[in-house]
Amino acid sequence: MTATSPLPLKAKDFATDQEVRWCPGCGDYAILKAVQKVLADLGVSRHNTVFVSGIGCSSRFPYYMETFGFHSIHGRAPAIASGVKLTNPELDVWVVTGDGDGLSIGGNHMLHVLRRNVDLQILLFNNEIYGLTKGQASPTSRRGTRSPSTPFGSIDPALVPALFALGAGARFVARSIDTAQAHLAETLKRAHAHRGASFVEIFQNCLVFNDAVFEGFTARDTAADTQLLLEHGQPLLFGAERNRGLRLQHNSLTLEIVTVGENGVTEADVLVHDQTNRTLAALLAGLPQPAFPMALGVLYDHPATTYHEELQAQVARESEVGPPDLESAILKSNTWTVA
Amino acid sequence: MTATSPLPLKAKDFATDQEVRWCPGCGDYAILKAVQKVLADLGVSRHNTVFVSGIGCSSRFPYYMETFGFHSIHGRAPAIASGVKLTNPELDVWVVTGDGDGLSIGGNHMLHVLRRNVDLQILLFNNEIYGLTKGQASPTSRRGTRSPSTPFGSIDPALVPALFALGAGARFVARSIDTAQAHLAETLKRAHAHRGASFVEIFQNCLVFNDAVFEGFTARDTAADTQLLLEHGQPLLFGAERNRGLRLQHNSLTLEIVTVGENGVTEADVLVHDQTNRTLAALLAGLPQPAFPMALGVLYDHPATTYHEELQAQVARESEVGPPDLESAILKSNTWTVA
Amino acid sequence: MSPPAVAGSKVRRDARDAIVIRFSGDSGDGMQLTGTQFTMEAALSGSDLSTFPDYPAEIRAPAGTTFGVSSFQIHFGSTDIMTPGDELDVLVAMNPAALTVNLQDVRVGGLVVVDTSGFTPRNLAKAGFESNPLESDLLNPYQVMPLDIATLTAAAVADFGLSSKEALRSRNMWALGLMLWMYGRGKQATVDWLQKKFAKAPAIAQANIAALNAGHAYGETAELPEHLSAYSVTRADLPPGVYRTVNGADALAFGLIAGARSVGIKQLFFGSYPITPASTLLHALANLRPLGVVTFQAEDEIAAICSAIGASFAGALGVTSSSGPGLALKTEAMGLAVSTELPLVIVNSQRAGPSTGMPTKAEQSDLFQAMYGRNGEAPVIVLAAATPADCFEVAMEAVRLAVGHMTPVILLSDGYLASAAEPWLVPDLSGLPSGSVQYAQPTEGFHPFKRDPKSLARVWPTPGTPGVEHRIGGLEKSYDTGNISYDPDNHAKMTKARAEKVARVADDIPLQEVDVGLDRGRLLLVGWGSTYGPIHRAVLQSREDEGLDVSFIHLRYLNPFPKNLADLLRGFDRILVPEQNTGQLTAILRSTYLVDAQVLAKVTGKPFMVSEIRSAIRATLEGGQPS
Amino acid sequence: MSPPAVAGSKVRRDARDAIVIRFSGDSGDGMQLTGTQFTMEAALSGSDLSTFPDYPAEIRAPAGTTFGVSSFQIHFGSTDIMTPGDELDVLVAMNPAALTVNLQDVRVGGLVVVDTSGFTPRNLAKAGFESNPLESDLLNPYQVMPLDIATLTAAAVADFGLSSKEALRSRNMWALGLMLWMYGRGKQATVDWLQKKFAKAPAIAQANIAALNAGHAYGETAELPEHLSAYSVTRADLPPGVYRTVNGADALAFGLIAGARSVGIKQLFFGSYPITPASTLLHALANLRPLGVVTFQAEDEIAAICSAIGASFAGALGVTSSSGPGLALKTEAMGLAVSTELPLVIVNSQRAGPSTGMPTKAEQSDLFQAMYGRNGEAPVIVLAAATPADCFEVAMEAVRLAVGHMTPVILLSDGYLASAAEPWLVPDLSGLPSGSVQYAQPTEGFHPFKRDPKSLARVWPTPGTPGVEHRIGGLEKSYDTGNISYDPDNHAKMTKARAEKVARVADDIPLQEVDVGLDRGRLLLVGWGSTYGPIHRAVLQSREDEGLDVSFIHLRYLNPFPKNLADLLRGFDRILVPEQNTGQLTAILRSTYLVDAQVLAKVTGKPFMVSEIRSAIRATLEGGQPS
Ligand SMILES: Cc1ncc(C[n+]2csc(CCOP(=O)(O)OP(=O)(O)O)c2C)c(N)n1
Ligand SMILES: Cc1ncc(C[n+]2csc(CCOP(=O)(O)OP(=O)(O)O)c2C)c(N)n1
Ligand code: SF4
Ligand code: SF4
Ligand SMILES: [Mg+2]
Ligand SMILES: [Mg+2]
Repeated sequence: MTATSPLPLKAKDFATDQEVRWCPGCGDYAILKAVQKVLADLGVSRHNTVFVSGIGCSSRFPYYMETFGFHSIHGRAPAIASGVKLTNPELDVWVVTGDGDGLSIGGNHMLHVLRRNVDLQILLFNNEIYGLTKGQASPTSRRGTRSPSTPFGSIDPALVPALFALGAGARFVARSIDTAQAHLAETLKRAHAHRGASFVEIFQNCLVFNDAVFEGFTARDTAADTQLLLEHGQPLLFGAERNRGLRLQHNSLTLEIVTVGENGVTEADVLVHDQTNRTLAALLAGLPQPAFPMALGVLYDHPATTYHEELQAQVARESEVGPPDLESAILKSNTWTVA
Repeated sequence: MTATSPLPLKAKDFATDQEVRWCPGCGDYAILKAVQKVLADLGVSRHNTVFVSGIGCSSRFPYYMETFGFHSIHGRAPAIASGVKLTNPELDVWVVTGDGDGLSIGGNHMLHVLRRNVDLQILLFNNEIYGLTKGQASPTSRRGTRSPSTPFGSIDPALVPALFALGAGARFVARSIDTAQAHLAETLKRAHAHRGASFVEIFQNCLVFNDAVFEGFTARDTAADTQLLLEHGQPLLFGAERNRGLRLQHNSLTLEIVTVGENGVTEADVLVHDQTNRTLAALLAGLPQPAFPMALGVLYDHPATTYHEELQAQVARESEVGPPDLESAILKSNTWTVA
Repeated sequence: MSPPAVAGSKVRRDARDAIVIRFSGDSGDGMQLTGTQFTMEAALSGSDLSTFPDYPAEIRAPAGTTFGVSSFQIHFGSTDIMTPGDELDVLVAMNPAALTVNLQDVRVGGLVVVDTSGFTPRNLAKAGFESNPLESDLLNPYQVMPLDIATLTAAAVADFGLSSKEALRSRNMWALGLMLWMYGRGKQATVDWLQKKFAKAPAIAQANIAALNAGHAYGETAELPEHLSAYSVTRADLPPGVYRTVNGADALAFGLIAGARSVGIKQLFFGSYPITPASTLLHALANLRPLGVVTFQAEDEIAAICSAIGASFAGALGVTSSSGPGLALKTEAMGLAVSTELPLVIVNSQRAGPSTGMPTKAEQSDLFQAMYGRNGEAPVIVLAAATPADCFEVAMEAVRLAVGHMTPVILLSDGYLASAAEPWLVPDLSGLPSGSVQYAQPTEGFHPFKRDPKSLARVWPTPGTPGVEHRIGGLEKSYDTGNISYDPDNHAKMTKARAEKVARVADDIPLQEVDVGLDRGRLLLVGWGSTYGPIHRAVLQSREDEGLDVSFIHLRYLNPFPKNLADLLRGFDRILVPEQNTGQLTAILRSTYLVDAQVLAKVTGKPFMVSEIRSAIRATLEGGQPS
Repeated sequence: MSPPAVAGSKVRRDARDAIVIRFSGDSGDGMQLTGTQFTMEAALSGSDLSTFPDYPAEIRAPAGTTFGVSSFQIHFGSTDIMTPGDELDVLVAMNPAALTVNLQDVRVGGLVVVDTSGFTPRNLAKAGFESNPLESDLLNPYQVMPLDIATLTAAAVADFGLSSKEALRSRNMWALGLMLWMYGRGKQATVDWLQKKFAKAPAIAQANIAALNAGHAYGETAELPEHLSAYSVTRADLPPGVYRTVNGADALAFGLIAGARSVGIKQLFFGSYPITPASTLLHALANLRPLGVVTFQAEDEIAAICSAIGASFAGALGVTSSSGPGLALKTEAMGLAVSTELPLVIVNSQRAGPSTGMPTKAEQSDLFQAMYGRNGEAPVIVLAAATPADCFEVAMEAVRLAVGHMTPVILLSDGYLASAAEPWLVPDLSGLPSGSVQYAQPTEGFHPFKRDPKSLARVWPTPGTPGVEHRIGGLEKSYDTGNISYDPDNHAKMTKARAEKVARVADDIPLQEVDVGLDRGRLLLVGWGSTYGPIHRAVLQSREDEGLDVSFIHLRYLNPFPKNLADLLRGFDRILVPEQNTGQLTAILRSTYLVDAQVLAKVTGKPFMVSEIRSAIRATLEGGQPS
């Protein structure tokens, strides 16, 4: 997973010669930029890096990365990426998927790749809509979303990707925003550093079919009040003056917003972020919107042995007891000789 | 959903003339018995009751129920059941599935049927193994399970069905045990009473391929210490003397076992079960085993409008604005007359 | 019919029988809208017509690129218009990329209208031009009308206080106005439509209308060269009645609802998952829910078909719809529907494959999948629609056969049919049959696989009906009781019953008619699906213009085939099957009837041209005796 | 060869060429074990053999029921044994249900050994007997040996302190002992096996051995009637070498590994999801992981094939395996493998369909699905294995072709092949080719769809190799650069290239040989897959015993066909295709070669009997000239 190229690569070295075919202004551009920069910063090599995607606007991503890439079929990227990683664990494998690709048709593969803890970076571009097929509601679309397939408003409740991932057993769950370049880059680096499946939800604006749907917490002028930027070991504070915080209501096991310095509240009352606590992660993932700020950054990071590590260890053990070669496997039992 | 038959039906009225084809001693028999009894107790009619299943030992269930039944294909029961329910919301629709059927191949449908909150009772017979295909490891098999497909032990972490269901947005999550007839019957009645998707995990012993895997908490002699029987509004107490309880560690947001009357612990320190609190439900669902008792009963019951209710309401609204009949829909636009 | 007078126009108009125009520009230039509005105006002025929208896979490809070109072709006139036209009489090119992509399709002497405003060095480079083609010989074979439409539009909308970007958006309306003038079509419908569409943004509505009017006025007043004068296009001789334009997706939606109504089923359950080009049917039906339709956008194609199967089990008419990759995912569940013998309509809007292929291009390459793409012996009925309007009838037929024979029906459409439009004589719905479906009632010896002795269709018992409680599933069941059975002979009997049931549908469908020509002769063309138009015209022209001995039959019923098909095929020396695949129907005809059918394959993702088929007819007839 | 002496036996033995025994009892009675051990002993004593295990779908069906009957048939002897045998010489029936299910298959005069202990009124009723058949005329046509095996066993194991239930479990070993004695086979291998298997429960091991010995001794010492005396079965005339018995699943596992090795691929990646009867391959490979195999039990069939595709992309040999319903789910991803032109082996262990069908019964009804079951034009190589041992070679061949031609290969097996066993002359692995696969290296003008000019196979660049970074996917790509392309002519060219690439595989496979008979004549039988044995025998016997003019070819290569197939087919007046489906290969031959091939269909879930095929041969030859 280290660069073998003689020169450290720059962000632009990760760009291909293919014309980028997203709508002008699409949030995907910003994410592409961030990823190329992150790879350069990490000093990885092109030939040991693989991007695997499904189908959707977001899933065109691999075409624009001068690495190995597989633009596969709708929803199946986690399964394909698993095959890649288990075949060659030296590779740095990234999955790029959308809210439809990764959570609608591909929900089951997402579930199981997280459960198995295959060492992949999974970037879910959540624009709460099906972009490529022209704007139908997706599983993350808010109830009431009007779309060509739901002209009178969608009626199903939206899935919360981070809650789903935690329920699936994910050991790394994070969130960022397409245009928040620094935060996004930092979050991607954290995902890369995590051994095992890293699930990163990136709020991505689809300006054609779902413009400004994240405006509530992405608008720059109100960001301080609407974003809760998580840092391990730091109190859960937000607001322009960083004086608003989250406090645990012990009896009801819920969080409430308090203001430090008001009603006798001190910073000690504010919950401290513990990225290894799944219960806290779930509370933060599920903070009701827009009453609470949107929790961004690393919600959960609690590594465990990865699937390929387990596999390698096991095969090493098996090799001591198993057949040494094909011949002896074949001749192991039920044999006789005809002279 | 009420009986229209002249006489109240008995449990045996829900049995078919088909020979039951499970292994003698399989936990499925006990569940069958409990379900037949519950239907009789509820006074429902046979003709308004439908059982839909996938494929697996458990999924043979519908053949033994003298109601309508659909033994479908592997993993797809939630989707088929959704079609049944949305076509005729008067029907009382039950889904029977296994840990492989419902959580491996069928995980995505399970996810979305829970998210949509389609009004079904979903019974997941969890025997932590693939029974019908002769004993391979399933997604709920514990790590290290030796099976024909994992002769050296499975290496993937087990999914916790209740945590998964909560992450999917389920509004009713419960657990019971095949042989715990009274508890199981009560739990099924609660599931039936809940409007919306009810997810019930039933620990079911597969005596051929995974015998006694639940013995840790199902053995009668130790049950008092190994089972935490949940009741809404009641403290989380267990033990033969009901003096052991769960207390919240506020700082770490985790649960610990305390003994009432020891070290100054009083019953007031013990957390009270609140079936409408998802965070608590997740904590209970994920109690580490065997250090903690197994939480049984209704973990979460927090109703919301169901999918068909939303649908019916919406169609009623649409009917006021939409085309009154096919003719006017066709002639709504782009027409001209040739004389 | 005499050419209609154009109110108030001083212009002398040459008469034409039919004209092919293609509007082409960037995806963002509104070409689909422009084409659709021209279609509407042409239809309202009494033309027969056929359209062909062609747009990129990208939602909004980068401006100015060749892959971002979006086009809309319309063929309109007096004669039986059955294809969007082989060659263009007029190309409207809004930028250099549109010019380079489309020029080859313009007939020599045809008209090329160019918006010169887009011919910047940057755009020229993007389109691959090294120098400005307007200044080269490239356009010599054509009549060229270079116009700075951007500036003309800007002037026309100057009063409405729009940003220059917004103002530019009306360029398409200016071009539309000019074309409407040139072919003597009205523009009121477009004015009305703009007013409705931009009701909430009156400035935009006004600007668009002004641009439209300006383009129209330009034609009327500018001193256009004599040879670029206006034309009149003869009215089509259409039977009287109420017409509308309809595309395949809308026609399918109406047909499915009409079909359910005419067999007496109250509810249509449509389970689907979006996919190009099938989604338009989902969209169409989603707007028709008050008419007894439940549309359910499932999590994937498998859940989509399974929800529809569940609905059919519960007594609704289950329908599902997708394109090739989605159909592939549904195959396991189709087998379940075959095994449980439930009615189900499966619509496949085919697109170019394999795999993701070219999602916005049409192909007929899923016929094999429809016929054979399931595990085990799992026969289903297969139908195909020939034209957008035909989608209505085929959809009704699919419903009738699915319910009448208790079996899945696959209805093959394609990306071309789904979005192409044609005038449709709205049928008198009161004249449709009004059947009433027979759900099973408790009877002596009831079991769920009791069959109608004639059709072999099984009974349809539905949950909610007391006394017909039963269990079904995908395991083999006893012919005599419906219970699970692993008996060897029973399996053979059931396999045969399922096959025979579908085979007997042949008794319930019309005999095959000869579409053009005689029922015996030297050469027969056999078609299916959306190739109807070009084959029909080609055969007609080959007979009329060249006097060739060639006939044409077009198959709506692909499984089972009409009973007289064998006889028809045997009446010809040679059989040629134009298909947008490499020979799928051809193979089926060969194996079924042991006739030496040969394929005329086209797998470019584009519809056949009439001329291609005519050449093939000639070549085949010159090719000597069949071997 | 002379009959082998049975050590220490005083019994005179009549000689026989071949014998068919079926062990049959409750699923819990251990019949599969009994049969497997008998097979082993027969093989060790030098017999050729063929087996047919047949068990219920239920894991443990309720005791005593007919649907719970589990059987194991073995045909062994000196002649070329190619089928499990049409008729039984011996039936060992452990309970009334086994008797009722199997009696019809015993030849008149055959021996029926019955454990009378199970003939209780309750069991008789469960088996559908109104009275005890042992006391009726039912068994008159047979020789009957009623034995209270339960009591005999109980006596034999009395010393080991087992519960009576445990003791009863050894009944099968008693019966096995008797049969081994009767046919002069050894029993040491079974003794060894029991000792190993029950190493942790010595009492059980001892009891089983005692039961085995007791059954054997019973034959030796009991005063059996003269006509039930022991037989000797001539040794088979097998070529010298090391043998083992092998079933299809094991042979496939070995063949895949050998295949990867012989093309020089280090890692085999096997992505699968359990399904009957395919799971046995997963189990076999899971035990061979130290040999460079990764077995990955995926969450479903789609993930299984996709993980294998990912592995192939990364340079491993991706393999996936399933049965019909699982194959149906894989079809979309197969299209991706076709489009990305990656090597992939897809094993399908066919079972009776449609849908779930009869999971434990074999059928050949997925040929259409293999050939045509994908969206778009998506050709793949299709191979079929003929016998359990042939699975080894076909698996190697599948790997060779997949890698050599960069394409998915579907290998058709079935439930019968997967579990049936036969003696296998273990090949000399050192004699296998040891190729070394060529992964692409950076070269001038490298692109991922650069093709070998001869085979049209594309290059195989793998992640980890600097300089060959590239992107692939399911969209259409340019023939010349590998980048996405929607160009119409390019799509036609690529469609053709993919088809041509598979067609050219015909240059890389052997010509078709005639298996039995001449290369021209009155009647040709064409077979494929597991029907090999019965067709081969039937044709041989028809020629030898009846002097009929009939030949036989058996196809391993179903797509593309061997180049000389057309010629071979044309050499015969009539063509008959025995298939365990309703005519799938028949249809393909008809459309490909326009020959009037006719199907001999069998869809009972049971293998063909030699006699059925012989009758069909006779009927066809008597049926006059072909039309
Ligand atoms: C099997 C299959 N089903 C459906 C589609 C059509 N399809 C392509 S992308 C897509 C959804 C895209 O949504 P998302 O994953 O959110 O990506 P976005 O375009 O929003 O980035 C769908 C339904 C397909 N290509 N294949
Ligand atoms: C498409 C498909 N894949 C695989 C199978 C094989 N199969 C049948 S049941 C089953 C798993 C059963 O496990 P579970 O759902 O836990 O049910 P149990 O038998 O344990 O009750 C599998 C893999 C199938 N029938 N269909
Ligand atoms: S449709 Fe939306 S998501 Fe897709 S490229 Fe355009 S802006 Fe981006
Ligand atoms: S295999 Fe297991 S789950 Fe299946 S019937 Fe037998 S005991 Fe029950
Ligand atoms: Mg999206
Ligand atoms: Mg299970």
